[in-house]
Amino acid sequence: MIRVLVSPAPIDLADEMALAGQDGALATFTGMVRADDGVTELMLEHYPGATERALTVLAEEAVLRWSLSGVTIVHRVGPMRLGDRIVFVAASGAHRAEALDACAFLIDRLKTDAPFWKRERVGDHHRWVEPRASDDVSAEKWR
Amino acid sequence: MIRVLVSPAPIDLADEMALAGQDGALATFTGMVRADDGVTELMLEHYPGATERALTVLAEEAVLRWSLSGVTIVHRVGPMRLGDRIVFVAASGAHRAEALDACAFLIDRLKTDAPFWKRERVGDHHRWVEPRASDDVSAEKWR
Amino acid sequence: MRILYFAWVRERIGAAEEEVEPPAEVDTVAALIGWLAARSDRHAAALSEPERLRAARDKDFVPLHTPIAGAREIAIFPPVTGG
Amino acid sequence: MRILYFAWVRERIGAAEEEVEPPAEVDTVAALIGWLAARSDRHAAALSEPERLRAARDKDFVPLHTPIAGAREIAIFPPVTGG
Repeated sequence: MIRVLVSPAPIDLADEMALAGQDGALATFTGMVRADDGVTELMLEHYPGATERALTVLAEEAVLRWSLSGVTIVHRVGPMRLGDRIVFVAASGAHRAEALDACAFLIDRLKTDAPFWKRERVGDHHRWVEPRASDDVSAEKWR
Repeated sequence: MIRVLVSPAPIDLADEMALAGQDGALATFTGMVRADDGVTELMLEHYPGATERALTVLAEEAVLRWSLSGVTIVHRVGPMRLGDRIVFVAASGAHRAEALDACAFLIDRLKTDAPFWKRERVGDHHRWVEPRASDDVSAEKWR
Repeated sequence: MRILYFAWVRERIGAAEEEVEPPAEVDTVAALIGWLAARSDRHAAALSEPERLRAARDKDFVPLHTPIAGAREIAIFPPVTGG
Repeated sequence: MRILYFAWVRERIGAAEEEVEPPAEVDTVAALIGWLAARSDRHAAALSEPERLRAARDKDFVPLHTPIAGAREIAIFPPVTGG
């Protein structure tokens, strides 16, 4: 089962964990807004339609590469505050190594393959987050 | 912050996820009872005192190896039914690669380094689960 | 042809989308970016460094040398930073 | 000295623990297992294959050649299967 959701609503972890699967092994990753260098707010912009398509392609690739019973990708968009959850990915299956690898794959590739852009607010200013070379390296591992 | 809990109570994922950290990146692994070959019930035996000590040593090793703000290891003991959560581990920190690696380390090493024994019920019989060579291989990766 | 802009590309241009009809010699995404950059100072400010830009053709991510013939929608944006 | 048994070792012996006073020549965990195996048929059934057994000395996991002098508690059990 593949679940892909892009929404401005807060991510409910209890709901998502319950939906993500009951098949022996469940690996998850949650990304949250943190206070880097005085950041007080985060805005997530995305490309409606293309985002959902990119995330679905990613989930399908995980299902092809590993033996999984479920893949979840939930990404929040719009304004967020410190501590808010930005992204939740989960992979479930019969075996822990496959769930763990698939989970790392999902978040590494989501960082480079899905059309999201982060804008940080610091005091009265805002700035667009620069992509990090280390994200490309992490995504490249899986190609 | 290190949280180690060994208890017969069901594992509450929402509580554990909330306790596990709000520091940017949170990786978790959940193991559940699955219906292998007609298994209807699982009994988890452990070595009180030694178990908590082994899990604390493991959590401390993770904190030494990676830059983490939180490590959680919760393991249920006693009788369990299909779908029940057996174990929940979590690692949180500023960077996703460290959280993901630490989470995999925790569950791989827990499998070989903590005194738990699984007994399965199949129909009217029960059998002790045999250790798997693949678990030793996974744990060895981290040494 | 519908052009979409995202993130700082959108902010510098001051618009999220526009309809254009590029001439036939504008045949790739890269050529389209050069042609769009000439439309106004704001376009120039957003599009003058194509090496900082990425693109999608009808919602598929594509290299800048991709042909645009037949495309209904081209999106132009900075490298992504989600997750 | 307190001896603890777990899992199928406990089941075969029919007891979770016992107090014993092994003689001085029983100086390692391996020697202790051999000595305990001679106590009854049930002990023999549980302890006759030391290669299938693991041990802890005062709650620390140790190899079977570890000395037992000074130990208050020795636990004997099969390889672990948690997680």
